[in-house]
Amino acid sequence: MDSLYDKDLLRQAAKATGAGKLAAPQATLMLDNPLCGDRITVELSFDGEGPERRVREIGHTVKGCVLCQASASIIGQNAKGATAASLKTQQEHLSHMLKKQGPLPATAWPALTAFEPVADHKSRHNCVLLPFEAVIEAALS
Amino acid sequence: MDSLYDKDLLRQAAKATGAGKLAAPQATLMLDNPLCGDRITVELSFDGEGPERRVREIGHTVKGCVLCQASASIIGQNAKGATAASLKTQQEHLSHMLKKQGPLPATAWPALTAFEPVADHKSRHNCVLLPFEAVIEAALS
Amino acid sequence: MGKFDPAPVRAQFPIFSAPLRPGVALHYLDNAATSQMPAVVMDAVRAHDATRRANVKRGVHTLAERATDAFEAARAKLARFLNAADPDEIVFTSGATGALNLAANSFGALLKAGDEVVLSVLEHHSNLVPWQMLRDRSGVVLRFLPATAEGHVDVGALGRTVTQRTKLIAVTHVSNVTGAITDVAAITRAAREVGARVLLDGSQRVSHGPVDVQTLGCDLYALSSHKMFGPNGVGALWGKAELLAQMPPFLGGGEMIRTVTLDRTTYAKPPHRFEAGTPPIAQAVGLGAAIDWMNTLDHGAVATHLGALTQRILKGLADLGGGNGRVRVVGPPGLHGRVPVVSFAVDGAHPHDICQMLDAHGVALRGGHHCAQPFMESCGLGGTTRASLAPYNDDGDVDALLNGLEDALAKLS
Amino acid sequence: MGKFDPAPVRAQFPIFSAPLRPGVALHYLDNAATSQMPAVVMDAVRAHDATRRANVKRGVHTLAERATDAFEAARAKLARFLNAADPDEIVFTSGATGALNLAANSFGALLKAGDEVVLSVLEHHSNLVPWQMLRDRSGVVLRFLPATAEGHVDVGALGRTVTQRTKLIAVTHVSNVTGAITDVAAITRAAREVGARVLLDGSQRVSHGPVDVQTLGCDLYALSSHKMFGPNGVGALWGKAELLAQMPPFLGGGEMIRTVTLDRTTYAKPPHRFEAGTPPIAQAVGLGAAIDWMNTLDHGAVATHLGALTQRILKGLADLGGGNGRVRVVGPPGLHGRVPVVSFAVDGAHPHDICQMLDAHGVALRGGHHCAQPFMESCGLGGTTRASLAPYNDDGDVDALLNGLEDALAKLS
Ligand SMILES: Cc1ncc(COP(=O)(O)O)c(C=O)c1O
Ligand SMILES: Cc1ncc(COP(=O)(O)O)c(C=O)c1O
Repeated sequence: MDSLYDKDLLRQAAKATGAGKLAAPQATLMLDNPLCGDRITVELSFDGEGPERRVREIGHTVKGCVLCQASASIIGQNAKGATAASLKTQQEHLSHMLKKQGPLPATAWPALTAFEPVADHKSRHNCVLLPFEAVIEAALS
Repeated sequence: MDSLYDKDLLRQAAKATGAGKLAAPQATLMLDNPLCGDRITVELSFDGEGPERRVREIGHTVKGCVLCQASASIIGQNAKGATAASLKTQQEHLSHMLKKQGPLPATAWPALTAFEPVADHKSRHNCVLLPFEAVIEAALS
Repeated sequence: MGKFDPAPVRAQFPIFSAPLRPGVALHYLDNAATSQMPAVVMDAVRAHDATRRANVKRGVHTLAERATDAFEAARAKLARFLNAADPDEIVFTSGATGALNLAANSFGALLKAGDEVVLSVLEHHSNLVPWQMLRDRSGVVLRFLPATAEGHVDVGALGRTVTQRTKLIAVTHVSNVTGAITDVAAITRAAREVGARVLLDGSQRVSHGPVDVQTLGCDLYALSSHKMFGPNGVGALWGKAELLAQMPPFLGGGEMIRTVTLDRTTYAKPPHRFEAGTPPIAQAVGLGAAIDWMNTLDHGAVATHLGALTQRILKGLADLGGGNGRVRVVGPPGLHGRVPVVSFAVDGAHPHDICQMLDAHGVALRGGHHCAQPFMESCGLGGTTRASLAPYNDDGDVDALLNGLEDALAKLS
Repeated sequence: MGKFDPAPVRAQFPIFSAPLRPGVALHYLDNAATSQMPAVVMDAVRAHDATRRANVKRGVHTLAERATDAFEAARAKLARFLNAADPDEIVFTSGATGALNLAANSFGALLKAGDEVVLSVLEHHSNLVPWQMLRDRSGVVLRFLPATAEGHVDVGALGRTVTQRTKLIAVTHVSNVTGAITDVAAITRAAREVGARVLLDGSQRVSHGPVDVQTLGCDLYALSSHKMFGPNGVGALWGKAELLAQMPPFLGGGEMIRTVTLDRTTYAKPPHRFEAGTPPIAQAVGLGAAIDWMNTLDHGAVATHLGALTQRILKGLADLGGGNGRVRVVGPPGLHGRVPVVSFAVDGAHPHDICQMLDAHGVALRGGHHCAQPFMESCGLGGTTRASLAPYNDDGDVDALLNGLEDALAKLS
């Protein structure tokens, strides 16, 4: 069947690491992709202040496709300790891999390789990128 | 060369029967065909009153193509004594011949046969019909 | 009415002559988005461009006369297809969206603040956004007919929605989401009582054979060529001559004028008043060829054939996952009052994942809000998956759909 | 730059493969109205429709992805042809008229009563009527640059026409009547002094090779595919990203929204904001193929070739009737500052008679006001006869033109 949906990716989506709400979020952000109806809400709490503050806890609620779910789950696994800037760097790695079909650099989160087959499907790029946009906007807010 | 411009028609146009202005017009009407820039001014005087009044004299000024000129000239030859209704009948004969490619009836002005080749050229129908519209509108005014 | 065999029809469509990908046949069930085009239509467009390409309406040379004749012949064909009183009641546009924007701007210019336009929540954005823009510009009030539980425009609500201030009821003839056919008689009756006009968005109706605007009793009818086996880039607005004559122009440009000076412009009669600039000539000629092609079909037999396929889809959806009710049809549950367009929602599976997984089986579906977000909201859905049929579809297409769905749902559980 | 041979180019155009009528070859000199289409463009459109026809932008199935890729690839080709900074600066429209109406409505929405828009008397109705409609709607003031005696936009009048209230100068890049090329540098200089934007109507320029909007320094550029060897039914508006981002949408419908509710709609980013409904997909793909085809030409060599033919026409016109001055060229007298489009007026002979008589010789010309009535009025002319050239034209076409004119003028004297 479609290589887009290999077992890893489906498992990643099912795992839904970080799904749920935080008790005391310091930032909350809802974003949707009107083209396909995907919607994600991200809640964050932080250590520190200002641009250097780091994600302490993350909670997300996804109403969306498997790609969006898997993307949120990977963020749930990796975002702890990240700054807005480092999240942005991960998004750029991912976006470059999708849009330019370039390889992921060694510094990218290893789990992002699950999205390599999405590069061929432009109409799905936004599904994968939406959770990154949401978490970055939340971290910057 | 193009059968549209046979000698008769060119002669008819050159003859320009009725061209010029009347000393004391009772009706004057200017009409133009913006698609090609043809413009005709018709002046009429009448015998009688009301719908039954008859054309006594006609004068026309044409700035237009040969087809329009020939049409005005034929009207100049034949309009004397005509009522608005009888002019309208001639226009209908002509229009039917052009649009339905039907024959001209015996009651049509014989000179109108000069326009038979125009039937094939829809874009030129209005050139021939414009002087009729103008003289009818003037007669009705 | 004989039994309909889709095979010879399918053979006329070049798209089916090669596999979609090596080893994967195309099962095209996205006809409501765009139908495929038969070779005769492609041939007609090419023949036009190869033997009589020219600009229309003003040229006196042979090619221009031939092009104009072909363009006007297409107008006459479409007029007959719609049973319009006169070819000059047909305005060629860039598509249904172009036609609906023309209506909202040009008919809209006849309305004043406080006048009401009745739409339905089922409208495609193309029959909603232009009216919202009109509202924002001119203070016209929009009122909405709800949808029934089965996805029809709810004509039961006409009584409380249509008022003495209603000037237009503009609704879809057939919903592009649910496939439900609108009860037009109820609409026109309600409109007549208050002297309102009726516009129908026929985009999803014209794929299924000739329409009779005179029997329907509407005033304006919008359609799109690419949904009726014709080329992209052309559509039409039909309007009653008497109404078109009252409507001011919308787009300005060449061919729609009578005289132009720097200060003042006077406009041509309909339809030319509404056809600014060079129209989509070759595309209109292609649409004419598509109508000729449609006229070769026995539409009753086609409807029976597609009804049987629709029935199989509806039953197959109900049986999926052992009939656990995970799949819900959004639209009429049976064949009554519908065209062969079936939308469904699957618990816990996103339409785009379903479409993507089905694509691996060669099945082309559409998933999402189908440009009908308000209806989706009213159903509490983010989107649906939609299968839509055309005469070339066959049992093999339905098999591929149902087998593919079985697989996909297993994965997405 | 080698010498250009039109024969192999001509051989690529199916229209020339058969006589116009038995025994009469086609001499197509109506290229400014619509240029002919090479077989490769027809092939590209057919290949699209036969192998990847689908609706674009939203579909996730293979055909939809292929169609979207092809459509976006066409956008990128056009962006390169215009040297746009980004493909997303290209908005596909139904044609140049569609592009100019978009500009007049969407850019026009940014203007308020008393703001001034400067046009020229040479404008095609498509770049005049939409601005008149804007004026009548919103109280924007229109001011006009006159034409020079040689048929150029008179940039000498900029000083007294452009004011501190000028928000836009919208003029033709090349006149469709006189063939004169506008001094764009003077226009942009005057605009910059008062902070005004510049729109160029490039309809008559794009037939003659790539354009560099960045060097030109304009803000908006309108064009039409059917004048650059591409299909009917598609055109484009290029706009600077920063400007497009400020412009509100014009047409409403599918594909141009971000979210829609019954009350409120938010819009997508450019270019999608301006592309409501199904765009002319196959036609845009055809335009891309036409650009590829144009890129195979040596435009310098073509210009030299067409310059030589133009020179022959100019001389031939002067010599007609023994050089009695009966024929007057309306436009630049020589090759300087013009494209190969020649308009002329003949004393005592109406353009339509001339065109009709020339048609008997197989020569396709255009006669009339060329959708530029204000310019005709300003010249005191009812119309002109126009011969316009393309790379496939050759000496035989010019011979047929001049011989035919000799005959016609003899008859029409
Ligand atoms: C200068 C100019 N502007 C605009 C147009 C209109 O373009 P379109 O044919 O795409 O409507 C034309 C041609 O008709 C033209 O020559
Ligand atoms: C009901 C309905 N209305 C309008 C449209 C828009 O038509 P077009 O594709 O011509 O823009 C569509 C299809 O997209 C439709 O299904």
